[in-house]
Amino acid sequence: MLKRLVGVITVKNNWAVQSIGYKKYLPIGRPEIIAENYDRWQLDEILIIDIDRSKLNLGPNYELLEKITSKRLMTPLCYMGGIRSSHDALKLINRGADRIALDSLFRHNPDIVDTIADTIGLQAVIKVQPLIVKEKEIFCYDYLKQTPFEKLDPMKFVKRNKNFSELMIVDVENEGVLGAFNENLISMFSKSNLQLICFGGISNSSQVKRILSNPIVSAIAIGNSLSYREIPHKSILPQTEVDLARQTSFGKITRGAKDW
Amino acid sequence: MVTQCRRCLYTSDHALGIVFNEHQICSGCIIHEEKDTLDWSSRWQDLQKLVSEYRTAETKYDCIVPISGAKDSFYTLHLVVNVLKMKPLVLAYNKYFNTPVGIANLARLRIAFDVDFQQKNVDPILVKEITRKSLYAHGNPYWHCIAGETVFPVQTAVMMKIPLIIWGPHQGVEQVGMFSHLHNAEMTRRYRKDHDLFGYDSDNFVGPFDNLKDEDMLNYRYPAFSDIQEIGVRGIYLSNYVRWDPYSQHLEMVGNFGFRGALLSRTFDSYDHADCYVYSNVHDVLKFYKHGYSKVTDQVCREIRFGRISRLKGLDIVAYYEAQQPKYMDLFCNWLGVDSQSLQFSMNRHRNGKFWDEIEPDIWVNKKDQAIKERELDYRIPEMKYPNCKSKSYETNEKFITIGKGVNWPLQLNKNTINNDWL
Amino acid sequence: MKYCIKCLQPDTRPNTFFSDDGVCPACNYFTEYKNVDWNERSQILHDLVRQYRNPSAQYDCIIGVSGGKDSCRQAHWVRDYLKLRPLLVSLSYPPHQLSELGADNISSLIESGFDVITVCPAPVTWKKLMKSAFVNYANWCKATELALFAAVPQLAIDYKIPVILWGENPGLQLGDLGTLGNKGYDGNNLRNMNTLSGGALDWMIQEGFEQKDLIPFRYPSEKLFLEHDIKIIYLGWFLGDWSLLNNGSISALSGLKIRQDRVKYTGDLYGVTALDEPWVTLNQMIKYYKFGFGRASDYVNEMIRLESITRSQSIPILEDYDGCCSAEYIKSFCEYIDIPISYFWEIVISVTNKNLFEIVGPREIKRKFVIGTGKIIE
Amino acid sequence: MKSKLKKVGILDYGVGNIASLGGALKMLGFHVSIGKTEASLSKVDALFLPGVGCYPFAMENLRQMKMDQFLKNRFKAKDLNVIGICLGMQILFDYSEEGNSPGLGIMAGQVKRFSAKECHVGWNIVQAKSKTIIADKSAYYFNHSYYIETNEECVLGTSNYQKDFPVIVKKNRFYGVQFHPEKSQNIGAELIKRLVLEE
Repeated sequence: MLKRLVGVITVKNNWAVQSIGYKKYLPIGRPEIIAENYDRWQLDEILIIDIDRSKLNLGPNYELLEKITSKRLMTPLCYMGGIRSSHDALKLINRGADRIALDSLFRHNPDIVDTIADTIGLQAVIKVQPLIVKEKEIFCYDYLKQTPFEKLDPMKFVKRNKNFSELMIVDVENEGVLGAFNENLISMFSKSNLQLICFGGISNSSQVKRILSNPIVSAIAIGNSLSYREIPHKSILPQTEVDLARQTSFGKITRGAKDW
Repeated sequence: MVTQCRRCLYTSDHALGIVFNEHQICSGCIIHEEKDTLDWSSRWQDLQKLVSEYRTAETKYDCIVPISGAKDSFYTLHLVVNVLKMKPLVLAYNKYFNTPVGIANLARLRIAFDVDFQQKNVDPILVKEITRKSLYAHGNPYWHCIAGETVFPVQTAVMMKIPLIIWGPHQGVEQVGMFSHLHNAEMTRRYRKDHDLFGYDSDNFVGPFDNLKDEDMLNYRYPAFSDIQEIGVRGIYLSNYVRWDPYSQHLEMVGNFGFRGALLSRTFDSYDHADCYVYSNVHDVLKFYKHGYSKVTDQVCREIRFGRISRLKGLDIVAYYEAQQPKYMDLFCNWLGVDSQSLQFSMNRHRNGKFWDEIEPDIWVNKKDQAIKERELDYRIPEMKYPNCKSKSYETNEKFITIGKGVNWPLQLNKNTINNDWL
Repeated sequence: MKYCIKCLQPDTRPNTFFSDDGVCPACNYFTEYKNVDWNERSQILHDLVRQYRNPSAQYDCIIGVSGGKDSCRQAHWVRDYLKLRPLLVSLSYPPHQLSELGADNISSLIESGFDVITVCPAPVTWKKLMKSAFVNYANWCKATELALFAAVPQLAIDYKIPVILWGENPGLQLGDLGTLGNKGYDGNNLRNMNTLSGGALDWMIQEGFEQKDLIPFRYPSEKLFLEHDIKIIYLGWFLGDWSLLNNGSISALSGLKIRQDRVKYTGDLYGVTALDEPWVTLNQMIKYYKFGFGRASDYVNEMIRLESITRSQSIPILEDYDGCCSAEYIKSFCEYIDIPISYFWEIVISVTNKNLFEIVGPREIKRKFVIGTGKIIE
Repeated sequence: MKSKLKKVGILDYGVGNIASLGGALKMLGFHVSIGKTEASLSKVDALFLPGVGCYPFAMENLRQMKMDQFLKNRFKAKDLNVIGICLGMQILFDYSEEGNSPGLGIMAGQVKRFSAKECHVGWNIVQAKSKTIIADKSAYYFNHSYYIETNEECVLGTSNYQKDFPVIVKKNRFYGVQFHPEKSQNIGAELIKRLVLEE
């Protein structure tokens, strides 16, 4: 399975923020400048998460997407936040998002998710499932009400006809905590042949190596810690021959200002 | 709707972006608490371990230290040279808005720490062109200073293959708690474009309607990531490893190394920007027009958090200093070659409707200050002393200094004071 | 001591040898200079410019400047006539040594539209090197001069600007034959110039200086020059009127400020040399006591060659002003490197050429030779 | 081939990332016009069929807009390069399992689903035949859950996911790419320029 690194940008009232444990936030900067930087770093994919939209039922943040696409980035872009209908999804795709991610819509009206998958194709849909450990049991977590709501049953994700391409599991407790992602969450899904994206507390290379060695994990997503250093992904993700085939421009000394 | 922090004076309009928790305390104040909770001796050991990788026995510089004629340059160099015992190459970008005090501090700093020093002087004709564009498009006369200051060290690091750059404070952490100190946030190109340059780096200065060409902006271009990766350039901030308290640090530097400040008109803090005619005047007024607050608010919030000023008193201090007229506007006009009335016109175009009402054409009123005008403002801060800053030494010059001597010894040589009987 | 028969240059300058007919290399160069085909040289120059122009880089060439007469002229000529994009490098003295005049001149050079890197070695180390050089060799700039020469090639290598433009070829103009390259303008063995003497730093290491403190003083090795394809070109070779006085007046007319103290205190007839610091005058005086010719000699010899003054008219000028240096400069120098003035004179006397000079008192040295003939009068 | 400022069209048939494809083309210096009708796309030198969506929905839109016939005419006329991206490539073929709906039939072959409904998402390497428009061993961004089976010799390059399958095809002046060049950064930009400028 192809492995990749997704750069996450969490947005709160139009500012990119560090999110720690889904409740504490620190300001980082302008989302469009961070997206432009991820593109310049040539990350594999960019995921924008606007966390106010669903809470305030405002629908997708089209102005935010417009600010980002106006930078004319050539990196795959995925949007999450406030999507309520297939109309929203199609409009996002037209406005420059390549894929969309959903959480509460899967729970409240799965049939709307079916229509979305029909119009933009299930490969463009990611299901997001925040998880939390309580008394050694893993629960699904409702980030709107900030409480766990049901015990995790991995088989439940595959019983219904499939209307998403990848499942992003989020370790709520360890989000924003360096190198703390709870890898037991992955093994829960080992028999479900889903394609997993892991997010929340991933920041160092040994951790990434272990997680990506799981056959069902197709991607790791990193948010906060990508802002701590310059080109951090170069030390987190080992260079594969795919990177060489992508003609990334890194790793050679240029002749001077005119080549910068 | 604007929220204001309950502990300091910052509002949700802060230029760097700010977040409030459920008790309406801003992220800056929350992260500031770490200054009294972290174990700073173990932080210092982390720093020593980090820099030890870069301290070489070879005849090479161990690191690069960017400085200016004021801000935290003295204390940063004190830590790097005297305490960490490293051999730095010290770099500065010539802002051209230099005051006599700034030039004197630069000279004194080179001597006090006995450091090899290099300064970048970009063609001033081009610098004025860039200043006109940044004033016109962004209401900011200071773009070239910040752009140059933050890129020249990185360019030099890449060209001279000196991987480690040591900066003083991380402004994002100190003002709005952008990162925890424990995140050990490092220098990034994104932070520079996003916050130092408010979203506009050198590429955004060259457009179909501008008279600047690509070639003109080469001095401000950030090195390519391939260079940075190949040489392993990284910039660290001492404020992540040391309990950063600029006011007490400045007092220490005045005492030990003769750092000098200057009385400024729009702020009580005479140390931070004593080296620049423009930062606390033209630039400060424009910051007030665009963001609704001036540098004095940043400094008051800092001192509130350190407990030297009460929040209530802070309101009076800000109200008083924000209303003071800027000085040396004529010097800036002469330098740029513009008339002061015309400058004021182009500055007014950047008044932000959120904070300013244009009650009549070209007559502006600040929404905030109607209520404060009547009562007497208690803005004096007797308990905060600022030794070693005389305003007179600040005004001896009638134009910006490009390069200055910095020390007045030997005074009489070269002037025609030696028995010049040739007439 | 023998004088050149054409000018008043004695044969005591190191590394210089008179021709059989008793003419100094500078005069020979000057006579041969008269029938130079300047069109041919300007053709060579334009070929070089076309070859070395480097549009794919930020700068075409790099020039060492002090803000003085030579560099001010060079910088403007390279930019405005040759239409090259130069990066200027200015080695700046420590604050106490830099003169107000020097600061003003480098400022106006920058303000006339140049990118300039000012390189300032650590001031305290610089002062210690000055003292050590003066005490050991009675020549305070023996160490610090290395930084003047090393700054440009160091930056040329780091900034990847292979073409270095230099003013005068010491070999041709001043008679320092060690630097004569194969072509008149090729400066790549500038390293053999007397003051650089191969760029060795060993005497400083013996004096206890650390390698890491001497980084700005290390002249890049021949290997580095080849590795980075560094080329030094003397512009003086192409500028037919390149001289002390001509450069002085050209630069004066483009904003250069000159010295206001008189020749009685500096030995500098018109005050257009050594603008950026006060103590080169001192060194010129010591050069006079060592070799019998000082700053005033350089002036008059050039004026003799330019035929604006005759050899005999120059003799009284040298008798009055060669080797002059105001007591103020000596006082401030001693104060700066912290030695008693008496010790200063001890050192000067120790290096004074006793055949040419007589030690009259603890601080008084009298010339014994006749200027123009070199005859010694006891 | 002289690369004067080429005019490039994007067919808007209600499906596909118009904005990001248009943005990429503008950044590469092309003049871009987005249109739904033959008239609005008449004077272009190359035409892109974007492709994020599902097969039946796309084909239905094409038929209603009568642009299916327009494309077949262009295929016969060979008067411009037409480049189908992802879904835009798949509709050039005969038939797709997705909603078992017929395609344009310009190239022989059918579209099938990856087993276990897996999706081929991420960067993968292309094994290209020599001396074709695409560099061998170059990598691009993929994001699809259906692939093409054809034995026509129109295949210029293949990639491997569960099995080898065609990722770039060419017949007359019609091209199809299964990956998203407009989202493949440096190497994608180069390929787009060649696809447009190829005579």
